[in-house]
Amino acid sequence: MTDLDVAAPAAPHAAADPAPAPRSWKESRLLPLSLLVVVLVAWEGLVILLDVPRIVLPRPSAVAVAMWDGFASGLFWPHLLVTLWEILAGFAIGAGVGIVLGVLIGLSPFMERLVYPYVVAFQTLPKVAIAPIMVIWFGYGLTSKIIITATIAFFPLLANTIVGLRSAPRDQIDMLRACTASEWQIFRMARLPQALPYIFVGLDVAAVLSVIGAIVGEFVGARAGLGYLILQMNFNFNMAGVFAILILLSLIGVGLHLLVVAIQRRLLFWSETHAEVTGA
Amino acid sequence: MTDLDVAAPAAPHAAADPAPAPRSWKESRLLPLSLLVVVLVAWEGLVILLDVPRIVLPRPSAVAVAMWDGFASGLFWPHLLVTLWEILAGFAIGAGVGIVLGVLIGLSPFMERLVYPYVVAFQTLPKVAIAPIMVIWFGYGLTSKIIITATIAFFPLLANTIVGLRSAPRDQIDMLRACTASEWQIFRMARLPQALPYIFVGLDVAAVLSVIGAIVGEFVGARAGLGYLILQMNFNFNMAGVFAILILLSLIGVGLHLLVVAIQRRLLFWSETHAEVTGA
Amino acid sequence: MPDATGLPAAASGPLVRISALEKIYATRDKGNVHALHDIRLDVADGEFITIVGPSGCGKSTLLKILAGILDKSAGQVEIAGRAVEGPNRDLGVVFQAPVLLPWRSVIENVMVPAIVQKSDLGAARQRAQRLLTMVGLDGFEDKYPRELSGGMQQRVGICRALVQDPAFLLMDEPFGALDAMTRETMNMELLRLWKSLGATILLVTHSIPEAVFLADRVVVMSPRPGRIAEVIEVDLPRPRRMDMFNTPEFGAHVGRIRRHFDSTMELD
Amino acid sequence: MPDATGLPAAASGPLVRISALEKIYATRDKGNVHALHDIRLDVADGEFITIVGPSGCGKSTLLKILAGILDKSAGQVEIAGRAVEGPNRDLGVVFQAPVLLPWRSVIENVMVPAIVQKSDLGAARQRAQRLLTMVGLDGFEDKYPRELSGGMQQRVGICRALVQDPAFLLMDEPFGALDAMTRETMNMELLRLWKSLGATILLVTHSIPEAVFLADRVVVMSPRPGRIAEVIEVDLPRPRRMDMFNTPEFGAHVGRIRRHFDSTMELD
Amino acid sequence: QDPQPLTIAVGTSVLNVGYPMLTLPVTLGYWEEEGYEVSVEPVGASLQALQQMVAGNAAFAQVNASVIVQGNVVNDLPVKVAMANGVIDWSVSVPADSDIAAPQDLKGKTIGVFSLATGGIPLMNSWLASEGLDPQTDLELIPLGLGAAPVEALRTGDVDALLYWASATAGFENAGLELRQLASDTWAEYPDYSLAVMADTVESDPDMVVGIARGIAKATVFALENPECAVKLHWQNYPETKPTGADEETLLAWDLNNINAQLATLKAGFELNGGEIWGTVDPDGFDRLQSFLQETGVIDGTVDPASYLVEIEDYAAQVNDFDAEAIRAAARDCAMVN
Ligand SMILES: Nc1ncnc2c1ncn2[C@@H]1O[C@H](COP(=O)(O)OP(=O)(O)OP(=O)(O)O)[C@@H](O)[C@H]1O
Ligand SMILES: Nc1ncnc2c1ncn2[C@@H]1O[C@H](COP(=O)(O)OP(=O)(O)OP(=O)(O)O)[C@@H](O)[C@H]1O
Ligand SMILES: [Mg+2]
Ligand SMILES: [Mg+2]
Repeated sequence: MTDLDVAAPAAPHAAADPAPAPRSWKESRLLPLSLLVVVLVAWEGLVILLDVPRIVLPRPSAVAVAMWDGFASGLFWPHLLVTLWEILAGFAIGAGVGIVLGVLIGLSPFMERLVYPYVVAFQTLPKVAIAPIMVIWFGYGLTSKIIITATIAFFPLLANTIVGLRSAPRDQIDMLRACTASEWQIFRMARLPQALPYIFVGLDVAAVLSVIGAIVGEFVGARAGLGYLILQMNFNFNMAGVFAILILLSLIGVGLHLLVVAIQRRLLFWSETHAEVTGA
Repeated sequence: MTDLDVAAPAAPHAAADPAPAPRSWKESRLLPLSLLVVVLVAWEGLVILLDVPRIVLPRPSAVAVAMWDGFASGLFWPHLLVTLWEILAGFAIGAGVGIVLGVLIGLSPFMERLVYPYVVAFQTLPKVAIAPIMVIWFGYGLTSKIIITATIAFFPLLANTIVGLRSAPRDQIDMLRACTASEWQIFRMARLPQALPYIFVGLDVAAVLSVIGAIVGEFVGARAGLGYLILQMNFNFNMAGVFAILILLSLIGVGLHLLVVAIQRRLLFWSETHAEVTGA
Repeated sequence: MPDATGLPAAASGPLVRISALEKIYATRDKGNVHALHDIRLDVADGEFITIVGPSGCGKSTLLKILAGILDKSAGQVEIAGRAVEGPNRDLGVVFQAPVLLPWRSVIENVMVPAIVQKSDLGAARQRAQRLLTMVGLDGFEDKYPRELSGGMQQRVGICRALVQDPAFLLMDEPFGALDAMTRETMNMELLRLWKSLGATILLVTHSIPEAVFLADRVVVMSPRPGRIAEVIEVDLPRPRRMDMFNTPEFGAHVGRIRRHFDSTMELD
Repeated sequence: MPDATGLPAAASGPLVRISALEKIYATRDKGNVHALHDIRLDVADGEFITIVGPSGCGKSTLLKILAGILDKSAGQVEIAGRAVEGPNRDLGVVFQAPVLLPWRSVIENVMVPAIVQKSDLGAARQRAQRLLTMVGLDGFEDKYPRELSGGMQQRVGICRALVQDPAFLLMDEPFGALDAMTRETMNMELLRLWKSLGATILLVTHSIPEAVFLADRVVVMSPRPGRIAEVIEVDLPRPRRMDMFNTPEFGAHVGRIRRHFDSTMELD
Repeated sequence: QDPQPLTIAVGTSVLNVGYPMLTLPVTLGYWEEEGYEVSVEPVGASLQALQQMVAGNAAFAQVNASVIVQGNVVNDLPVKVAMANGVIDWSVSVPADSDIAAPQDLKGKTIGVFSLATGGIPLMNSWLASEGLDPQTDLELIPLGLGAAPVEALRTGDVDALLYWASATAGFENAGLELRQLASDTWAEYPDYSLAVMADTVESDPDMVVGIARGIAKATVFALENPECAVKLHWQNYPETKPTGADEETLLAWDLNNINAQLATLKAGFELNGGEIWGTVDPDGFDRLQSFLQETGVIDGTVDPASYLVEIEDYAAQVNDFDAEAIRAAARDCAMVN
């Protein structure tokens, strides 16, 4: 049982590859990080070489200093918390509404024909243009930003949920129907699990959009938050600071993405993608 | 062969329902349109009743007049064409890049680990914030707006393509592998068709986002286009005109959506969703 | 007044009454498929009917219409005096493909009808466990469908159909993926269950001896459009025993059915 | 030097050589499944081997490893003197489930191996058409898989395995969903093809008579972990004819195989 | 007695050091003394600020004077001017070493603007037209927004001049441009940044209008007396607005540049409206402005210029009712900066 394939003369590379070194290197987090280093070094080098004015593109080293200063001075913290709260609340509300509306529409082609075009129409309205109305309705505080974020985040979930719910194989639905399952039971037992991969893509896209949404909301008018800080620093031509915040936003986005991936791993264990793959 | 189920005494509703009237009503486009009428009448009524200042929310009748004037005077046409071009070109480029990158990443978990976090990070950068840099790099003309649009549109396609490509059932891939199919052939014959429903959701979301993207790009600095016209009309306090353009944008979004749906219908004929559904 | 099967009996007459049933599938290439033509069949309460017929003759179509998951094109189908409008609680269905839910473990898959019909889940779990043991799957309760072999998946599907002790069983080639011995044991188990439940069974099979061995009547179908070629009364005594396979009466029935295949069709 | 099968023959020795093969599946609940244990088997070029064994004993696993689409856990598997590292052009595989591509019509599905292997598509289409006619599916070329019955789908899968005239055929219960008569005709067709192609065939079946009728040797497997219980040489003369089913030699082989099922396993 | 909460919507997206008349009253507690708890909300631009006020979301709106005119003329909104804080301070900036010295030199040049829908364009167009140019054909305009784009565009020569308001221009200089300004003498005769209020607010709570205006007046006096103290106070209360990336002295110099640009406007505004009593609004200024806007086609018609004034008896006197000298002393002292 333990004798390995040592006799394969016609396939020397199989035997010549005993140590899984290159694979573990690939699989480690090292490579992406080293890519980051390469990008940063290239960026710094190009800025110096081409003599790019720092007002256009600051050097990564300057950005790092700005980042450090921002946190060390305590300046970033309250704004980070405000924006984080807007993002998370907006994401949660948008995702929730998107999924629920997606379920309603996905289960009823009638609802789809009735409502979906209006949703698309609403969705294409530039949020910047309707932001004043949001402020009038929801006030100057965080609520209006959260709602702007939610209205941006909800559409990918809506669209993905609808299609995901419809992707359930007909024979599974027939099987459940034959057991006299109600539409609701079919939804719970077949459509929803089947829709999960779609819903997770939607969450991934929505995560990214909610970061953008919160910032757009703050651009329109705010007294705190990272978007407000960007405007402020832009006004002061503090490009290194702007980039530090942009990087902070990216990290928030990547963090949300990793969160979505982690939840997905737990829920989609049965998915075939995780099955073993042949070495061929 | 033509004798219908007329004898079902235990299920009277089946016999009592001979005319398919309610169904054809549902299926017609009348209901969504009548919903539109209801919404418009309610809007007009509310504006009058609550005495909402027209600087905040103009009446639909005023918006309709503004729309008519805009087209009759020829004012809208050139701007419409500019924005339409930005949207379509940005959508096409963004979708194309998103799909191609999605294929590269989707076929290689290694690429995913290497590149995807950076894509997410890039994507969370608020486009409004980097738009000025785009303008500096790509000029003041349409190119920068098209590129802004493309960067917004591409992510849903990327995310959906990646997951779609991975959703191909293992037994289909095994079957093709057993025929000595190359990864590229497996991609073409199984992964891509299987990914199509995902890709179409991505296109739907991207369509909506590219309308927003073009307008955001124009807000940052443009000499033509509907976004520019919005600024102009805002400047002139022509809120009815602003809303007319917003509605125009929504119609563009809905049009793109319908286009995506139409292509999808043609390509996904084999999908089970279109199979007949039992009347039970 | 409900009878022993739990299904309210029609005031008089058979449990299942099919008359002038037609099914035409519309297909993409416009070449409609006439799958069933003028099907007429009555099934008495408690009867065991087997259906044989060449591949593609409409057996699964017929079962799906009876299960209420496929619309008929014309004709009448009644169960217990009611026109079939949709699925029925007293029905258990074994599908031709196993159709398991990949995100549920084996035992959770077996329990699906109990969950759907809001039965006592503790009792259902016990029944599911007993059925899994019966079909030789003890120890696999907590595996997931993709970890099972083809035959094992099919057996899970059989357990699922049986978990609610249905009064009326529709079985579409339930034992097709099983080896000969398992199949024989399953046949005996099925007969035992049929007896103890007093159920009515419609079973599609490709094995003519199996069809004869199990049935009160064997329905022989012929293809395109699917019609009933003959209904053969099997007058072998009950309970059936393995050694009956070698009796001349058995052989006569098998021979009579085989003739249909030889004459009406070449390969199809 | 390539021999008649198209596969380069090992300098000396059998076409397929399996020794000390082990397969252990890791499953989610940590209860690993030991699917194959110490499998040793040599298959000569041009031989027709059938494999029987109870459901879940590892037959499909063995075929998948031979097809190069599943990794073994230990042991050696060689085809034509080369360790199996992946799929092989000269292989045709019939899977237990039909595995058709839903977005391709029937004939396009049959042609998949020809497309993958960049054969002359015109000729391949003709071959595909001929094979479809052979299995009784003429007229269904342009339908889509979901418009077919279970048995029809299985026949499409068989045609697909045959379309490239493979020198080595792996068939996993290819006739399981077919009615008795179609099955017999297919058996005869397969023997004819085998003869004319000079192919080597490994075929899994649940029908012991079928196993005996087709094979040069019958491999009998026993379950958990799957082992080879016995390899039975079938010395019936070739060409085989239907009437051989009733000879005493045939019965003796069948009986000997059945004993394995009776003794080694109860229901499983 | 609890202070009464109210909101001022400001037509800007950044409340930086350039709004001392609105931020200092909060910092120094002037409005609290009047009995009001004021939140100053940046809401984007003047139109949005007006919308918020019209919708009842804010009691006051700090907006461009042209927006007040448009609200009255185009939208029949009874918007009054509670404080005329500033004058139009736009200019055409060219690099210090540019050969553009007079408006005629702009012929054939490219000019960077914030957007093509911005108040400076009609101003410039009518100025150039009066100097004999045809603004439609003789120049090219490029919208650049704020921030790096205009600075880079001018530095690289993509544009030959920038048409912006004073504090934006100060920012460009902070960013390293050496600029020279061209402007029409008449522009400073038009009122600009103003505190607007709805007529029914004036009617229902005149004391509030007076109180808020008085706070603004006091803050303006304070800032004019000691701009450096105003900057430091601003940094103290709004730490995120403090620029970074240079030594403290440079930072202060930058923000002094900013605030001085605004203060010059405030001062000019004060002088335009009499220059003696805070709170006086000269209807003639609004009359000139609305005539100009009508000539340039921004509005279509005019209203009685007197209708821009708040109808409160002795309004200016009430607003002016504070000890300006004490405030100047406190400003010189600047004790509240720690
Ligand atoms: N992907 C998998 N993961 C885990 N276990 C598996 C997997 N595939 C098969 N098994 C297990 O391996 C054993 C052998 O399976 P295999 O499919 O080879 O059986 P088989 O002989 O083909 O059975 P059948 O006749 O029912 O098709 C079974 O016990 C099954 O549970
Ligand atoms: N969804 C469908 N759309 C179109 N045609 C269909 C569909 N399902 C079945 N058919 C056609 O109807 C006929 C009968 O199919 P059915 O599945 O009932 O056959 P069957 O008797 O069960 O065959 P098998 O023994 O192969 O399972 C076949 O010719 C098939 O092509
Ligand atoms: Mg069938
Ligand atoms: Mg198998």
